[in-house]
Amino acid sequence: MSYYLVQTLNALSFSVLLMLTGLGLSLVLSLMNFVNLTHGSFFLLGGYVAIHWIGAGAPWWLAFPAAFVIAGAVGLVLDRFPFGRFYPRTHLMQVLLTYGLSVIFADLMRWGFGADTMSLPTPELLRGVVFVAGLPFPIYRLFIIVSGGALALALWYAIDRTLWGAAIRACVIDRGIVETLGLNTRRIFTVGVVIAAGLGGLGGALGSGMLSAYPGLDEEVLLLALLVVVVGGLGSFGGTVLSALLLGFVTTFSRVWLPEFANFLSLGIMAAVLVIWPSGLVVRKMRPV
Amino acid sequence: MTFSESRLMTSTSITRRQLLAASAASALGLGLMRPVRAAGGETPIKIALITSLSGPFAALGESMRAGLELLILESGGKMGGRQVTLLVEDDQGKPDEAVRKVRKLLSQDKVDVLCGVISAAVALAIRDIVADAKALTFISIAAANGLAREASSPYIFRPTKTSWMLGHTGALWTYDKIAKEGGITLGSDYAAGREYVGDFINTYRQQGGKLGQQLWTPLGTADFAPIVMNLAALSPAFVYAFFPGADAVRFLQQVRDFKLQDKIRVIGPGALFDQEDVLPAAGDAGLGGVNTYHQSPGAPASAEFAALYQKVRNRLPGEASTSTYATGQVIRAGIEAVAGDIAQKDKLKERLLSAPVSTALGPMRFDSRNNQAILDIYVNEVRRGQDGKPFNTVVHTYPAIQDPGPKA
Amino acid sequence: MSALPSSARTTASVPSAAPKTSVPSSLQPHALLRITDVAKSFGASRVLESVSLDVRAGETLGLIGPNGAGKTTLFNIVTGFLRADTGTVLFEGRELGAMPPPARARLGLVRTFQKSLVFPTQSIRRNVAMAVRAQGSGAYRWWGGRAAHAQADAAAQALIDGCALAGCGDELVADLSYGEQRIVDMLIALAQSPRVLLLDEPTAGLSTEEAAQLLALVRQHHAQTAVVLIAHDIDVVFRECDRIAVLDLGQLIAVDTPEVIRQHPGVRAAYLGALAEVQA
Amino acid sequence: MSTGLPAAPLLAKRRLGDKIALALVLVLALAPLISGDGFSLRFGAEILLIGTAVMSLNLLIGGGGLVSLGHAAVFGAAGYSAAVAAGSLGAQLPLMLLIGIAAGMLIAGIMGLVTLRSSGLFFLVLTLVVGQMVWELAFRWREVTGGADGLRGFPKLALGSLRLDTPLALYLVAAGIALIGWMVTRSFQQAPIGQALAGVRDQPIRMGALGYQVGRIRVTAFLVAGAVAGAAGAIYPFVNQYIGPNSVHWSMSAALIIMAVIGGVGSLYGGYLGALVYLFVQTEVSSYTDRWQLVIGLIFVATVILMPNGIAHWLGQRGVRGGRV
Repeated sequence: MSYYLVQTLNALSFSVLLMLTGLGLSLVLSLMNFVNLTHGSFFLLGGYVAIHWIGAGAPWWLAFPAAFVIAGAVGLVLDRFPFGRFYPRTHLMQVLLTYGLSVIFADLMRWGFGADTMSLPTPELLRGVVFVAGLPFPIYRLFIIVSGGALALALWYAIDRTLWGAAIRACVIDRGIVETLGLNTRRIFTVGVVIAAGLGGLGGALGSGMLSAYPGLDEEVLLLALLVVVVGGLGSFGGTVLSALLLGFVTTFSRVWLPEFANFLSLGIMAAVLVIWPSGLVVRKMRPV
Repeated sequence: MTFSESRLMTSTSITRRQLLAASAASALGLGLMRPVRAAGGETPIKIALITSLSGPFAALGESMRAGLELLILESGGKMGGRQVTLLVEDDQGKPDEAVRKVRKLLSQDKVDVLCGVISAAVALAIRDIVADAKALTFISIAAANGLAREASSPYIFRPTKTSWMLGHTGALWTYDKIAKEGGITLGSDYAAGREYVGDFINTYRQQGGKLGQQLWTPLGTADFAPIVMNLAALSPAFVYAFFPGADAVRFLQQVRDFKLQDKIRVIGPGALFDQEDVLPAAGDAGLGGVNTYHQSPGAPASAEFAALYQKVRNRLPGEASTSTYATGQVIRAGIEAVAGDIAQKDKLKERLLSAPVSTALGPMRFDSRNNQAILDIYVNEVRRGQDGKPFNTVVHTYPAIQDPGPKA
Repeated sequence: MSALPSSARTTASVPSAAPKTSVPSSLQPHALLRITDVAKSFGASRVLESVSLDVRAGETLGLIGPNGAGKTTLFNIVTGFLRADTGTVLFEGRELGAMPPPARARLGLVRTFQKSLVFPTQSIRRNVAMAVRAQGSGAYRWWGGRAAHAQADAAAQALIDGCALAGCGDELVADLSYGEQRIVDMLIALAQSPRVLLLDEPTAGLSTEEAAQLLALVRQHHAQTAVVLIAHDIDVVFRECDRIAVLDLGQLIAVDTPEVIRQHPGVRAAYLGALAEVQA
Repeated sequence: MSTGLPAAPLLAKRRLGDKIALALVLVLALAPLISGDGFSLRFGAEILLIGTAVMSLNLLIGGGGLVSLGHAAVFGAAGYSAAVAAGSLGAQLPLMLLIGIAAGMLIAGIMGLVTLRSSGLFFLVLTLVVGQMVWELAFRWREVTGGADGLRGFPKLALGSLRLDTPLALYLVAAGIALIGWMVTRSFQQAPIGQALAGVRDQPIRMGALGYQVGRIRVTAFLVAGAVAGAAGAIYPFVNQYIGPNSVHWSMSAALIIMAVIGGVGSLYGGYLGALVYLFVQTEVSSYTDRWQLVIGLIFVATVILMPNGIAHWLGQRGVRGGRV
């Protein structure tokens, strides 16, 4: 029994990790209708930043804000050029642009940070275990579950419950109306991209404690994030959380019972979801024409 | 021999970029693309290193290049009295791309010697091409058993291990020193993992050992926790495991995170605890691990190379750098035997088959049946080194391990 | 014709031609399209509440109502783009059930959309030919496509030459004005040989002159088809339509001739009243 | 363009540009024949085969707005089927083509059916997932596919007793497939069915209202694209006597999309130009710099920003201007 409890916790921590990978992507997609495939690069960048930050001896808890700020700064630069002129374009053009950029970033990071696998020097405080019904469970995983959960709540609150979130949502529906209210839509989009990039970096900083950081992680994360966000349905933040939980639990428990077929099962279930619900798990109901 | 770091930085061997500039200049001058003539009036010997500078094995590729450049530099840029040109080609870890590169090297660059190759898939993919062209080829990393067996070829040498050599010795050591039953295996579910683990199981059973479950996980597993929990639940006497690169780091760290590092003995082929590729990232999570490998920075044979490498790259060498350096030593020995006349392939081959070459991996003989190196295999245990960091310490040596070869 | 009972607003709406309602549709030559008790909700909001309506062969039926009354949703249900929660749609006495939009279109239930959905990168003729081919057996043809193209192009050309765009068949639709694109949009619909033509605000955004052109085009083809017209321009509806149905908040509050509707108290209250005030 | 279609001014412009780009493609296609060395011919054969796959993908993307991130699975599955079949049945050219086309149509047909109701990003991700399932199969079904190591050592391509394993023979076979594939794809695009596909791309809702069965059109397009890609895929293993799981991996699908975009999404032979640029940069530039990925990324991003319609279209515009001056 306690065995399944811990495996459930494992599934939960992996789900939260998946959610963390998807947060930034989900934000720009659901709020600004912008597909940002450089998201995996932000994630890896955040991981590298955190690793070097702690490696340099700076206070560990500042590594996460540092990753947020640096990734966000890159987001700000990208927003100036070339993202800005692609906000009103089709998804296809956005996919192409940002995928191309992610290829460039992957190479730049390999150049700058080297090709070696690196792992986060986790602080002593987070390195221990707690005993769950007699079985050990790493504190770092609890840390990820708690901080990921808190982040998700904060985002949900900011988007659904604050004026700022309402403004961004309104931008997507009708930029003109928002501008007549005296808000600068261009600036709102900038803020959205910067926060999304920062979230990518923050996710990477947290995730590098579990995943390590190495060239190619950006692409793996991008794939998972895209899967999670798209299967969740582009309309809502709740969908992303739901599909992260689905993918996390399916993957974890297929590893428990059928480790050889873990990938196949996860892919199969995601495909089935998209076949049954072609617009993802959570869809805004709309009149078709 | 000592080298100053600055010299290494400034004057590596002639690289392709310089070659390009030179050929462009000669093309302008003569209106033709012709091979560069070195100062001595002779065309240089062209050695091509096929490795991954992008893709999943990029870190290994950089180490390999560093290892080979070091050897060429150490040889004064010459082998058998002739200048040596090194061409490095990126295969991205993709067989399709490697095949393209090899054809280009043979057909356009007209290289004399091919070496390198990390992935077994790449090695097998280029096998027919180099065999058809009768091109001298030295495989530095790829361990696929098949290349010592049905896919061996008269001009393909492998101055490195086969999967069997590591799996087999791993089983001998485990059976003798660790446990005769109650162990399990856990492998990355692709060709290399299947070979290492399969060879381990065969020998272990032949010895009379009894094994429990065999677990497989997909290549590129992000979260090992569910499997680690299964390990905890099974609490086996040992686990024989194989994962490459980042997977190895994650596995070892997650075993540590769940506080199982002291409870479960982890044994594997050397790549699981590679000194350069895995241990720096895995850190203390690697401590206590046992592996069988043809390479160890602590082995006497590689002491000199290890010191040199550490001076140049500020890190201890792992398999990739050492094996490629050793490959260079083998190539050099062959070229010296023909005094630089690389066209005498059979004489060169005869030299390598007739007497051992002294390399950073130890004395290396070649099996005349399949050109496969016969090597000492070290049993390394990861302990704290002099600087307190994890270090592959040699605890035993199985001398002259020979792959069963074509008859297997 | 008498005014509707005052309870019409609250009860299920009553088809206008009261004496005919009890006769089975098969025996009723006039009810080409019969909508019975159709209801539709999106989540919590009820868009249509039990609407029943007949469309008779050869007539022009106006469908009016304030924004959000459910007019377009009714079109979507009739043409199969949405499934009704309850209720039935009969076309020529045949229950359409779950029949998808393409099959309904091939029966002759043809519609336009609020936006003009044309093929901007192609010529006018190819736009219209696309609709012509959809009718015949050549729609999905690969081999022998040349003949199918030639036939469709000829038919398309005939349609184009009968309207204000005569002689412009080769022009790219993207190069046309908004009004002209509206005409192309209508030509596409007419090329589908409609039995019932459902027009969703075809004149919106057009000048009076352009609107007149467009409606003239519809009238040319009126002999073969019944027309259901959604329009916000009340003058147009009252001029063009034989009967007018009024939707408000998902309920059909009246169906009758323009004269009767003009006097209808419920309608005035719900719709015309407000409008009359504005006009006054 | 001789099906009684209108000769609008814009089409005339495009025709001139088309001719210039087409001439360029032909010149490039002839170049390896003149140089004649083994590597160039084989490399040329690869470009032609992969270019054919890109062209078939272009039928989906450019013709139907269906951005598939699983097209390598179609191409690679055909290659695997041909290589496996060659092992037991011999590598006769017509047989290989037949098997490759069948396999390509099977995978593409499954993809088309599965994605019937999807569009946009959902379509992209669903094709990615289905493609990765094919990859898993190729990677895991070791007994048949050779697993991670891939397949080698199967018989060499032949036609009757004529051996087709020389670089020149392979190049000619590839060129033949490219030519026939191009003709098939072009005739499809110009036929009513191709017009209907373009209609689905531009106005999917209107197409339904016109009475077209959108699903049937999409699946047909998938089948045709699968057949063309399958024919090219069937020959691909014989160029290097090797096929591995990389050729079905999603990163190959992404590369195919990149090639399609560089070449020009609307244009069929743009696929060949895109394949040429991509493979050339990948194989040649990487010999001189470790930063070749940076180069290809920059080329790609510059293409997307500066000439979003691709090289073929851009060339066409140059051509028109040049012609007028």
